[in-house]
Amino acid sequence: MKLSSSMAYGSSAEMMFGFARKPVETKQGLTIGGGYVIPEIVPHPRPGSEKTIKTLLREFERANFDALERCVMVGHPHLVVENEHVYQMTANPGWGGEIAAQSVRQTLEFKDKYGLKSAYRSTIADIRKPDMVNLRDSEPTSKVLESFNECAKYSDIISIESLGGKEISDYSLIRNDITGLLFAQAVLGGRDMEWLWSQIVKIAKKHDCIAGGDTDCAQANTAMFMAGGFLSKDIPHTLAALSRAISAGRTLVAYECGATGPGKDCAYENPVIKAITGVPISAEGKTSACAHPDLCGNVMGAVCDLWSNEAVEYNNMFGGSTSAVFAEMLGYDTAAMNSAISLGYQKEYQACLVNSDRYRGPHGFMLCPDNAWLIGKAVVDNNESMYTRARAAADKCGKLMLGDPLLRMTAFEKESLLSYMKEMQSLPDKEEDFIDLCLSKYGKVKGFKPASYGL
Amino acid sequence: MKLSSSMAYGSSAEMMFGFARKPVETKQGLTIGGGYVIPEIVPHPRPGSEKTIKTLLREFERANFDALERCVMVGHPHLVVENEHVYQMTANPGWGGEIAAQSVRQTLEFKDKYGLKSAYRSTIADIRKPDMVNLRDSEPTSKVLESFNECAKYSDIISIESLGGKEISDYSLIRNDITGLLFAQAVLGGRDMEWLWSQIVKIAKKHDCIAGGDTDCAQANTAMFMAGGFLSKDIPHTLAALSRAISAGRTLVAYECGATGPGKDCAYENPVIKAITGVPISAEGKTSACAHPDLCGNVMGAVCDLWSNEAVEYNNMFGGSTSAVFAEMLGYDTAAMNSAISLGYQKEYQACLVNSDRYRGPHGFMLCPDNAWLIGKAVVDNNESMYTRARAAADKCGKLMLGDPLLRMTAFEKESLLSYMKEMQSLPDKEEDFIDLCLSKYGKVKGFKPASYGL
Amino acid sequence: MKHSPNSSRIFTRYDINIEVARPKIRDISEDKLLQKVADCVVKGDEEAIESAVKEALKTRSPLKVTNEGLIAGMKEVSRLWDEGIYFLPQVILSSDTMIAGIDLCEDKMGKAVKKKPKVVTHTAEGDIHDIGQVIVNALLNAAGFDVINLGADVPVDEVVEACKLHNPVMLTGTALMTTTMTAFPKIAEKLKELGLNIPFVCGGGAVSEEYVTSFDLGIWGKEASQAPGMAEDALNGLSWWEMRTKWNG
Amino acid sequence: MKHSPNSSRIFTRYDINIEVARPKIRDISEDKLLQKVADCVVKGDEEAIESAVKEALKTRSPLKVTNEGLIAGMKEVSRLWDEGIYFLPQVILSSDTMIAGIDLCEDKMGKAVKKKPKVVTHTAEGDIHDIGQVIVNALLNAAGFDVINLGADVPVDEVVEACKLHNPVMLTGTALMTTTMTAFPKIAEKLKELGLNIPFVCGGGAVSEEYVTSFDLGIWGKEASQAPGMAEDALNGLSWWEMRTKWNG
Ligand code: B12
Ligand code: B12
Repeated sequence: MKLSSSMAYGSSAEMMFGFARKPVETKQGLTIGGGYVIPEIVPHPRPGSEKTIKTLLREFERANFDALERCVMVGHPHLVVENEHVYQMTANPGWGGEIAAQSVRQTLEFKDKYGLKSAYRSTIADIRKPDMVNLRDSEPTSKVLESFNECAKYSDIISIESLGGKEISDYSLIRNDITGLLFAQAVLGGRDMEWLWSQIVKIAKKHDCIAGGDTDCAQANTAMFMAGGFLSKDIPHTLAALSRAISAGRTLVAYECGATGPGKDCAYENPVIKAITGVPISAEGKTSACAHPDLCGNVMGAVCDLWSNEAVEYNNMFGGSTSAVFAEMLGYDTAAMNSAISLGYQKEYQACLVNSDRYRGPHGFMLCPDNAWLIGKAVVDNNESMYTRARAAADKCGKLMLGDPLLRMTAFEKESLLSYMKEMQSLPDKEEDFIDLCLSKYGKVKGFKPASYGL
Repeated sequence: MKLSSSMAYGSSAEMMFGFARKPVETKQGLTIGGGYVIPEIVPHPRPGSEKTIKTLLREFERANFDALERCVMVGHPHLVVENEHVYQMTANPGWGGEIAAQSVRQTLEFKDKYGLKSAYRSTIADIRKPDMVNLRDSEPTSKVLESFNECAKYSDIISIESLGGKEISDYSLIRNDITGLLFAQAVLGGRDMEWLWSQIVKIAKKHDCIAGGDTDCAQANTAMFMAGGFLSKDIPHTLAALSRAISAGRTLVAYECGATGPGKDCAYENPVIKAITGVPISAEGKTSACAHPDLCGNVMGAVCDLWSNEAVEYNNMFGGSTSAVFAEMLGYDTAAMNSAISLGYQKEYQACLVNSDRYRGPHGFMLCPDNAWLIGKAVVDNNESMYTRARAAADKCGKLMLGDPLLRMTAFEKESLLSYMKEMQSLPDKEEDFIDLCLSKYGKVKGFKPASYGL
Repeated sequence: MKHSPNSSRIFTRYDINIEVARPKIRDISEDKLLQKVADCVVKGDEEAIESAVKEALKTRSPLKVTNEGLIAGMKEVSRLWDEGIYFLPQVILSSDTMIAGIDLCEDKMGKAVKKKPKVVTHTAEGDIHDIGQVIVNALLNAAGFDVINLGADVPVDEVVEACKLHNPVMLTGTALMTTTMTAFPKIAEKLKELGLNIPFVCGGGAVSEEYVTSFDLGIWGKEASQAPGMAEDALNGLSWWEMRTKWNG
Repeated sequence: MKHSPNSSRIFTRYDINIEVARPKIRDISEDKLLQKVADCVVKGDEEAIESAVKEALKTRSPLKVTNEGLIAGMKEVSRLWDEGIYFLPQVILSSDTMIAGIDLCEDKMGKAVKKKPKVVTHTAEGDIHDIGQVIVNALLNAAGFDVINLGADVPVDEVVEACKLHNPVMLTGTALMTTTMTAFPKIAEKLKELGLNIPFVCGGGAVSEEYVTSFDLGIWGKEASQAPGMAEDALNGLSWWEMRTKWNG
């Protein structure tokens, strides 16, 4: 696999929500990244409904129907419906397939009856627990691949949030250990992605389905979630920001294997991915508050192509089910963006989104298009190995944060950041040497099996 | 009482979100309408919690705390917390008072501990059922006034959504009867408002509290809700739009009695009110999808000063309680608007909001600042009586809708609108004559008591 | 303010996409006088119905005017509503008109027209949101049922008493607030204690299928337009359980 | 892109508003060698602890090094965490360091240091979200409890078996998914059947106070930092009911 060596955009000024260098077309004729932003709704089944395929089918039938119907009620022109698998849907690959078949039927019904254009994404659950199974050779592994096969038969888009490296990142994250994160995300995660995604892309091709992409949920998202808001004392935001910079190189592997986007949203690395690859991306921000708080609610809209709520449990609100309510809100968010495009005000609108969060915290800062582009540039300029590009990205991210006096940090955040920077400097330059170092440092972490990564 | 005779703004081009001609200052120093938009969160207690004052106190304690805390977590600089009374809180005026006292204490704690600026609004429930009691002289009436007194002791702002005229508007709405709506909303509603609001304003003055304002929830909001989305067959959207135009004159009475704003949001008449009076307004749109769908999710932000979710039941989501989640989302909506102001892009941003919904349907259309201003102008230019100004507003609204070919209507909608216009033309010019006509036409409607309105 | 030249990515006017052709109202009777009566009903013309009915009653029996004019006209209205051509106010006005006409016929007969069995309707205790119920009433009336309308904010015991008194084929409840819908299981409980296994259709914004199907007798009503069909089922002897299986799930 | 000159209406940096003064770390022992041991713990310096402890053990008893160096250092860490000065990784690293030090002392003594009673911790069956549990483990360890860590995705019966075997003063459970937290009442039920009325503290993102207080034995844990205080209560003989009254409601 060749590591990316160039940027899709000459500068961040060329990047805009709704526009991707390499748009992707769905079966019903939605062009993702083709000049407009599309809402992506993700309902989650209620507890209990996972017990049988019958109850799950019914639950998703309602949740997806409500979202589609609400779009017709309020006049939203398009929608992507994403269903993330719960454990049972991947553990029984037929289940995920049946649900995909039903859901695609629903989207077609709305097309025929009202003219609503929509698409369906299946996100397979990564049920390979790295600390318990061999990622490449286990019962869960074959279930995951089988699930992709079943879902690709029907779905417009297939995706996963793969877990490679999680056993080490879990360990490192709560130990302030940037070396461990580099190893977990870039070296282990990257290798697992390569192994997995080359197969996913083949499956997608076979069924004429779109290989959407991955996101570093297990690591960068976990880091951001733990860094939390201004009251959390779990981990420094600066560490989480570096973890996100590192994740870009990992997630990039999906596209290097042939995935075309739209990428998945939850680890927020996608602005960097878009800068490098030009594929359309899904992003989430304020309207995913139903799933978790974040400090970059608006800026995440700056270059998105799909706009997602991450996940909302199917439940009733005064205004209808959560699935309907969040589809309506996402649709209005995108309607304003698409108005901006239509009026020629997209630059001004983007500036408002960016300025809302640029200095709210490290995440909002590094995800501004200009900074995201620069981090992407560090990735492609240091493409000797998955390790080197990740370290360069983290280093660039740290320098950017330290270099802008308007980005204020608490003493603790800043001190932590300085110590990560120092630690990174002390690391070997070559991937082989780094791997040797890490195998000896993390060899004894509970559940870590180098063989899972071909090491 | 003198009926308004002039506009606060020379034209709609002067109207902007965050800016009101007559800003209002709260105890903690928030300036509503003073150059920035503030989120207004409205959590609603769960079923069961209304049983005792103890459980209600606990429920609101949590819900309000979660919203305040979330603002601190994600960095939102300001918040208005509104609690709408459930029946029990007004029926036992001490309850509403105790809850107000506790809530204001909470806002102060967040001010002291973190520097978050917030304010608290109590909205008293109008428990006077027009078809069962004399609005001016009954046990429920004294409870309502007592509740105002109790809450004004603590709250920053007091409000109500008063019900005068509802018995006739309920009857008329489902009978396509524009005459009945004019009578119910303008003549009856207006008279009840005058009686009620002159007292509320006195109570507010006594306690140095802000008399916020009213909204025609019982009539214009009911109409819009029933007109629903594009699939509803309950009542024509054009009728609902006229009902909203009519409501402006009704709601205006609060300010004519001395209320200062911020007005309440749920009947969406506030853009017209702001055009006439210059008081700051609360508005709701896409982020109140939790309470009901609407066809004007973005345009409602165009001239708002507070941005509200109308009502969300307190429940858990993956990302925290609904109260926290919606406070976060509202706060991001307003952060983008405030960025626009700070960048000098507010006009462009406003244009994006307006263009999202201008031709989505009759409501979005008539609530665009230009149209809202013109409807307001019809109100002040025809101020001989509450009736004449309401009829003029409805007539103006109808003409605007018929006059803009870009506003498409179904044949049924258009036909209905033409018939309302014809009917309005046939009505008497003088209020006395109109009242005579209506007393004979609606005298026998179940529960209608002219004496309740001093007729 | 600048206006957007193209809105196709911003919103879609589905209402216009799905607009149905102009309502073609069917002829109801070959008898001119009865056709005129039916016409008034279909148009919801409460002012004209009096003369039309009086005219017809001169030469036709009250029963014939009722069945072949008024009720036949209302059947056409139901069809137009079911097909999405008529809107609610049209149904309400037609129903008002039909009732006015029937009053005249009953005067003439000196006794009440035989209706379908009774249905008791109410809005829950503490709840004044009765528009849903008003719609249900109109549609049941239009379908010929004898509607016992208890109104809004009706105490649990009053609902139970009304059921004892009228022994309806069906009971309906409407609640728009999560804090008031709790009256429904209480009513169902008391009815069961009395051995009155009346199908109890509960609807209204706050009320979910899960909630209603969690207590005996309960059947969830999503749309007011289902009410007549449900009442027909009850009339045909379906038990609450069979009705639930048919309408919910 | 234009940048906003003033952000005071856009966001507030509360983290900076409430930033506390530089941590003043207290001296722990007048004994230089023990102070050095404690220092390593406070700093979470796992590399330096070995030599510090070995040095101290030359002249001080293992018990003294443990109690007045390692555990005393960890107490200071708990204080810094409680006061919002220390962040989680600092606590984890200190806890790792303390454990490494205790291992050395135990080697020297030839037997285990006496700890506080046992607490069993687990993450629910089907759930691999164990970070919350990892934090709980670290804090309980830090407070001197004997933590029996069952790990993540632990079947109901395995949890019950571990309670039978270890008879802990407290059991904890973590669940992040609404679909997995249903294991908790099952565990509680089985424990009660066995007459094991162990306070069962349940926490994790999905888990609400209402849910946990709806079954016997259950006490809701909001923050991992409550775990040591709760374990102390259990150790002092508070029943699950008394603990629930104290910590929830
Ligand atoms: C109109 C309205 C009012 C009007 C009511 C006028 C009236 N005569 O009904 C007024 C202004 C008076 C009002 C008052 C209040 N309201 Co109100 N109101 C509404 C609103 C906007 C629309 C409700 C409505 O009429 N819908 C249209 C009808 C047709 O729908 P429906 O009844 O659900 O019926 C449909 C189906 O459910 C079904 N159906 C219904 N019944 C049946 C029965 C059968 C047999 C079948 C088959 C089907 C069926 O058929 C219909 C469709 O075909 C809702 C908003 C919302 N999101 O629901 C709030 C809402 C219901 N109100 C609310 C509140 C809080 C109040 C007040 C307490 C406000 C206050 N603080 O004073 C008071 C309550 C007073 C009281 N004690 O009841 C909340 C309730 C929150 C909660 N706890 O659940 C809501 C949800 C608003 C919100 N988002 O916060 N309200
Ligand atoms: C990190 C994370 C992951 C990581 C987990 C890594 C790990 N080792 O734990 C990975 C990526 C592996 C993951 C996987 C999945 N995840 Co996940 N994940 C999260 C995320 C982002 C953060 C969770 C977290 O670690 N929080 C930080 C810890 C510290 O919080 P905590 O455990 O709640 O603990 C705090 C308190 O609760 C308390 N506490 C906890 N336990 C105890 C015990 C005691 C005694 C006490 C006193 C206190 C206490 O103390 C802590 C604070 O001090 C959440 C998002 C969210 N909104 O929660 C989603 C989330 C939990 N995941 C979710 C989902 C759906 C999944 C997947 C199914 C995704 C998929 N489709 O594959 C899989 C699940 C696999 C499985 N079978 O478990 C959903 C769950 C939805 C639901 N049904 O409830 C969430 C809510 C995301 C979302 N918004 O949709 N996830």
